[in-house]
Amino acid sequence: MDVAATRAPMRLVTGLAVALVILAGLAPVLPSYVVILMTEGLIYAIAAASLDLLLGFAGLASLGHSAFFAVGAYTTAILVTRHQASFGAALAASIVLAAVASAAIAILVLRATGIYFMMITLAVSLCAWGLAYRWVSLTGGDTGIVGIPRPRVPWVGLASGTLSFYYTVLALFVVCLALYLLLIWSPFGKTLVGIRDSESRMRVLGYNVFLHKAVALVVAGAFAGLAGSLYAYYNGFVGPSAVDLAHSMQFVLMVIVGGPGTLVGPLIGAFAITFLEKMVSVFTERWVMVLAAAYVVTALWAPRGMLGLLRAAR
Amino acid sequence: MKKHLVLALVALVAAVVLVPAAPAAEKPPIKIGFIAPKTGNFAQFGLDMLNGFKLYLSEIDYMIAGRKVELIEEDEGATPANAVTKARKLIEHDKVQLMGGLLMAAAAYAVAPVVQEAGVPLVITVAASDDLTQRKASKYLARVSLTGGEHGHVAGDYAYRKLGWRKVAVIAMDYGWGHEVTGGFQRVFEELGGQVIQKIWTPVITTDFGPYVASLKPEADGILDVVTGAASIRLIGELRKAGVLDKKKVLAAGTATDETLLTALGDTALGVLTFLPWSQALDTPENKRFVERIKQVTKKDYVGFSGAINYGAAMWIAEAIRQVGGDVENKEKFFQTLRATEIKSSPRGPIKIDKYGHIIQNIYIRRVDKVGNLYQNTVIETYPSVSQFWKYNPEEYLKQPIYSRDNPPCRHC
Amino acid sequence: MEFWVNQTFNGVSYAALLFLLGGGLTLIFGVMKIVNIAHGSFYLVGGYLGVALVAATGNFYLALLGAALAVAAGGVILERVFLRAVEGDDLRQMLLTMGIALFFQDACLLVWGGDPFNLRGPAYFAQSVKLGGFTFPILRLFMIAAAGVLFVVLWWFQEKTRAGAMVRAAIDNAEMTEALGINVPILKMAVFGLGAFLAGVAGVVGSAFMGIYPGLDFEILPYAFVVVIVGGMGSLSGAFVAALVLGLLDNFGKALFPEISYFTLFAPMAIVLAFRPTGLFGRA
Amino acid sequence: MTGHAGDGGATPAVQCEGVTRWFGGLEAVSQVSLSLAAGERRAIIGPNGAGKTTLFRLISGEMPVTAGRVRLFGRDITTTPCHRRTQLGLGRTFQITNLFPTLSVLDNLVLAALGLGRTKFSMLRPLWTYPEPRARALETLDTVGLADKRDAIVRTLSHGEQRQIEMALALLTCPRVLLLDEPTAGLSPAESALMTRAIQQLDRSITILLIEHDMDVVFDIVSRITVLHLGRFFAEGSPAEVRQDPRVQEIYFGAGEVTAC
Repeated sequence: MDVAATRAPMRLVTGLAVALVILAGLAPVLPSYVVILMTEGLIYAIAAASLDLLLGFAGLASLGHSAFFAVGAYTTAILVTRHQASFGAALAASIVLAAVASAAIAILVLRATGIYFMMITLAVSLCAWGLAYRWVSLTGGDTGIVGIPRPRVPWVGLASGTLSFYYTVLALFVVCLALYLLLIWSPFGKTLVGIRDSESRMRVLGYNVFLHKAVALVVAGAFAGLAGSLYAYYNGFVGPSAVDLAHSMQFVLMVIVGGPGTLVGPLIGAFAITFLEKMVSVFTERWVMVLAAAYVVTALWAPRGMLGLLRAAR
Repeated sequence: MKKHLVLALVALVAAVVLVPAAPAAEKPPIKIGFIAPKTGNFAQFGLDMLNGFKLYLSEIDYMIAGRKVELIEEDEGATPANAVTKARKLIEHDKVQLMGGLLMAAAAYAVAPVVQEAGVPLVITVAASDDLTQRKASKYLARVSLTGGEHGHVAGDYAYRKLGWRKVAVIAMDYGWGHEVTGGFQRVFEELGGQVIQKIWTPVITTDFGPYVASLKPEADGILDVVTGAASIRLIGELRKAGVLDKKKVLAAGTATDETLLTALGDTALGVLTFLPWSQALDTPENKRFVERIKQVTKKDYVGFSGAINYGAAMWIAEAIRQVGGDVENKEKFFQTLRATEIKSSPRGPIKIDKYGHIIQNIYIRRVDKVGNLYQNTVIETYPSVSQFWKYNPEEYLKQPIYSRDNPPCRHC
Repeated sequence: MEFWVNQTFNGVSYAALLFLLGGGLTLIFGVMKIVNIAHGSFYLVGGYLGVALVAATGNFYLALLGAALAVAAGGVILERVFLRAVEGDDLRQMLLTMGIALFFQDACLLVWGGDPFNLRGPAYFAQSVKLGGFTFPILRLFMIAAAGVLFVVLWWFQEKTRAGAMVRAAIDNAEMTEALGINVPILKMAVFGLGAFLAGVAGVVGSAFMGIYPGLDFEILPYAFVVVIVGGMGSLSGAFVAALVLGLLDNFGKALFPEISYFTLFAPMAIVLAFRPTGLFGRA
Repeated sequence: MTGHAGDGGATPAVQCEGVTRWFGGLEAVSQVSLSLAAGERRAIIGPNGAGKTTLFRLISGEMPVTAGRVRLFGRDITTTPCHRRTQLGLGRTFQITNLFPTLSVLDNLVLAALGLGRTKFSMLRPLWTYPEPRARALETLDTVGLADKRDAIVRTLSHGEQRQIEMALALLTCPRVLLLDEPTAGLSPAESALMTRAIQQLDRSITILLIEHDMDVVFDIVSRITVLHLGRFFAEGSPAEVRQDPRVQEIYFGAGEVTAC
C-alpha cells in the first residue's frame, strides 16, 4: 500500500463527498423544477461518465453510446409495463441486456480505430434508431412505450414524488460513482489509459488490447443501461428519440464540455448541458443559440473542458 | 470565465426561485401552461400554434370571468422527453390550472399520464393520434384538434360516394398519423365496396419519392396521399412530374396542402383534394374575421391550420372558464364543464366534445385552386359534426385494435 | 422495362445528390481528419441563400454560383478563425462544429422563419424530355449533369494538377506533406472552402429538388456521413462509387421491397464496415 | 540464403523461415530467413528501407506475415497474436520512443509490470494496494537510475530519459528474447555509451536482436551481424567479416551513410 499514491484520490473523494452532501441537502429547499432537472442531470451524469470510460480513458470516441442507454430504457419500459417487473428486476435486466448488446457490438466496432471507430459507432447509432423505430411489436414504434410508473423502492415505497425519486436516483448515482472511482484507480483502469496513450506498446507489453477494449465497452454499456433504465422511470416513457444520433452526440458533448478522461468533468458536463437546455429555454426561445455559443466557447477556450477551467482557476 | 458561468447559473436558479414570489393580487391569475415546439424542425408550427392561441387571449385582454390569465409558454423541443420535463415544470413549479398545446403525438402520449397523475386538465390542441381519446382516453384529457382515423373515415366515404373510386393506391408516412388516416379510410372505403389495392409506407424522412411514385399501381382509380410537412412538397412535386396528377385525382390528408406550404407547392398542387376541419378560404364571417386578425400578427398572406385550430381551442377553453365563473380551482367541476362546453361558431365552425374527450366538428373537403396570384384550399364539400367513431357504435369500435400498418390488412394488394 | 429504366434513372439522379452531399465532406475528412457536424449547415445555408438569390436575381445559375461561393467564403472564414485554433484535437473540433451547426440552425430559423421554401429553378426544370419512349424529368437530368461535371473537374484537379497532388499527399500523410514544403495550413483552408462550396452547390440543387426547411441540416447529415463512410474517408472516387451504389440500392430497395425502406442506406453501410472498416476506397 | 548460427543441436531462440511481407505492390521484406541461438546477440543492419523495422514487427507479431514462418524456441508463432508472443518471452523496444506520455514514470513501469499477470483485469481494487508490480517497477526504476523522476509525467522528460524508460519497459516483461530497435537513436555520445553498457550488462541468457546504425554500438554488443538490403537477406557474418565484405561496403559503407549520429 502506497500512502503517497492515495493523496490525490483522497482529495477527490473528499471533494465529491462535499458535492454529494450539497446535492442531497439542497434538494428540499430548491424549487421543484430545479430538483427535476437535477434528477435528469444525475441520470445523464451516470451515462456521460460511462462514455468517459471509453472516450476519455480508453480513447474510444463512441458516437453510438445511446444505443446501450436505449437498450436499458426499453428493457425497463417493456418489463415494467408488460410484465410488472419490480424496480430491482428491471434495473438488473437493463444492466445485463445493455452489457450483452455492448459485447455483441464490440466485436463489430473494435476492428476500427480512431476516426474510423467514430464512424462505425455512428453507423451503429443510426441502425439502432432504425430498429427502435421499425420493430413496432417490441418498441411501440414512433410513439414508443408509455405509462411507466415511478419505481417502488425497497424501504422507501413508491418513489412517486419529485424528491423521493430524486433521492432514489442520487443513491444509485453514489453507487455508480463509487464503482467508477474504483474502476479508474484499478489496474484495469490504468490499462485503459495505457491503451489510449499507445496501443502498440500495450501489445508488446503482453496486453490483449482487443480484450481490454471489449471489456471496457461492456462495462460502459452496463452503466449506460442502468442510466437508461432510470431515464425510463424518470420520463415515464421511452421512444426512438432516446436512441437517435442527437442523443448520442449529446453524451459525447457532455464528456467533451466537462473534460474527457477526468470522470468528474463529464458529471459537470452532464449537469451543465441539462441545465443549459432546460433552464435557458424557460427564459428565451433562442436557447439553441446559447447552447451553440457555449459549445464554441468551450471548444476554443477550455481545451480540457469545464473541469480544466476550474482547475486552472484554482 | 468560471466566475461568469457560475454567476449565470446562480442567476438562472434565482430567477426561477424568485418569479413565483411576486406579490399575489386578490384574485390570483388563472395560470395556463402551453407546450409547443419553438425550436427544431417544428418551430414554425409551434409558433403558429402560439400565435393563434394568444390572438384570442389578446382579444379578450387576457381576462376571463374577471380573472387575469397568465399564459406560460414552454418549448416542446425536438423530443417527447423534453415535453415531459416541461410538463412537470408547469405542474410542479408554476402550478398551472390547465395545460394546453402539444404537437407531436409521442409527446402527447408521454405527457398525458403525467398530467393525469397530477389531476391537471390537459387540452391537446394539435396532436392527432387516435388513442389519446379512445383506448387510452383519460379523465382529465380533452382534445380540440383532430384524429387520423376520423379523417380517414370521411375520406373513405368521399372517395367512394363522390369521387366514384373503386380501387385506390395509398402512399402514406410510416407513423401514427399515416397509419390511422389510412386505416380509417380503408375501413369505410372497403365496407362500402371499394378496394385498397396498394399501401406504400414511406419513412418519415424521405428525400426522394421517385421510387415510390414510379411503383404506384396504374390500375388505381385514385391516390390517397398521407404525407405531411415539407415532404409533401416533394411527393406532390414528384406526382406532378411523373404525370400522375394529370391522369388521376389525388386525395390528401389536409396538412399536405396546409396554407403554409402553398407557396412552396405552387402550381404543382393545383387540383389536389384534401380533407381537414378548416381552410383559410372557409367562407364564414367568423373565419374571415379571424384570418384578417391573424394576418396582422404574422404579416403573411397565408395562415396555417395550426394557428386557426389553436385560436378555436383558446375560445373554447375561455368559454368553459366563463361557465364556471372563473373558479378553476374546483378541478372536478371545471373539468366536467370543460367537457360539456359547446361553441356554436368558431373560425372552423361549431365545437363540442364527446364523452371520450374528443372534439366533434365539421370536416371540409377542399381543393387547391389559384385565385389571382394566391393559392387557396377551396371548400367544396362539408361533412358536418363528424364523430371520431364515424357512424359506428363507440363501444364496438373500441373493441377493435387501433389502426396500424397492418390493420385493416391489405386484402386486395 | 419502363420500370427498370425509370428506377435506374431515379437511382442515378438520387446518387447525384448524394455525391454532392458527401463529396465535400469526404475531402474535408480526408485532409483535415475532422468530423464536420456543420456540413449539413453549409447545405442549409446554401439552400436558403439560393432561394434568396433566385428571388433577387431571377436567375437560377447565378444563384447557384453566388450561394455556393458565399458558403465557400463562410467555410474559409470558419476554418481560419475557429477550426485553426483547435487543430489536431478531434474532439474539440467536433464540439466546435456542433456549436457552429447549432448556431446556423437557429440563425436560419430566425432569418427565414420555419415555413418550407421551394427553390424555383428555370421553367424547364419542371419539364421532361422523352427519349425512346421513356420520360426523363429535366431537373433530375440537371442533377446528374451537375454531379457528373463536378466529379470530373475534381477528379481531374486531384489527379492531374500539382495542387491536386498536394491534396492527395495531405490525405495520405499530412506530416510528410508538411516536410515536403507544402503550405499545409493554406491547403487545409482551401480544402475546407472547397468542401463548403460543394455543400453549397448541393444545398441549391437539393432545394430545387426537395425544398428547404429548418431541421434539414441534421436530416441530411447522416446521408452525407453514409456516403463518406462507405466510400472511404478522403476518397473522391470512393464517394462517387458509394453514392452511385447507395443511390441505386436505395431506389430499388424502396421500389421493390418498401418494407425495408429504413435500412436501404444504413444496412449497406454496416455490411461494408464489417468487412472493410476503412470503407470501399479508404486507406488505413 | 539461410544463415545458421550457433550449434545445430540446441533449439534456436528465434527462427525466421522465408518471412515475407507485402505492402500493396511493394515487397518490404522478402524471403528472409535467419536463426538465432539462445543467448546469441545479433545485429541487423542495412541502409534505410532495408526492411529492418518491418522484420521486427513481423517477429513481434505487430503485423502479420504475408508468407513464411516465425518460430520462438522451436514453437511456431507465425499466427500467434502480439501479446501472446510477449507472454512467451519476446520483448521489444521501439525506434521512435513509444511510451505512455500522459502517465507518470512510475505508472509507465507499473503498466509494464502488470502485463504478464492476472492483476491487470482487476477492476474493484485500487492499483496502489497491489505491492508486487509496484515493487518490481521501483526496482527497475533504480536500475535505470531514474528513481528521482518517478512521479514526473513522461511527456516532460528529456529524450535520453525516455529512451531509458523505453528499455526499462521492455525489461519488465521478463523477455528471453529482446528485439532492440535502435536503442541509441537520438542520444548524445555520452548517453549512447551508457546505453551500450547497459545492454552489454544484460543477463547473458537473454537473446538479443539489435537494429542499430551506430557501428561502434554494434561492435560493442554483438557477435554476429545480418545485413538486409531492399527487404532481402544480403550477407551475414562476424562484425569483422561484414565490415570487410566489399559488397556490404558498396551498398552501405560505401555510400558513406553510416556515421555515429
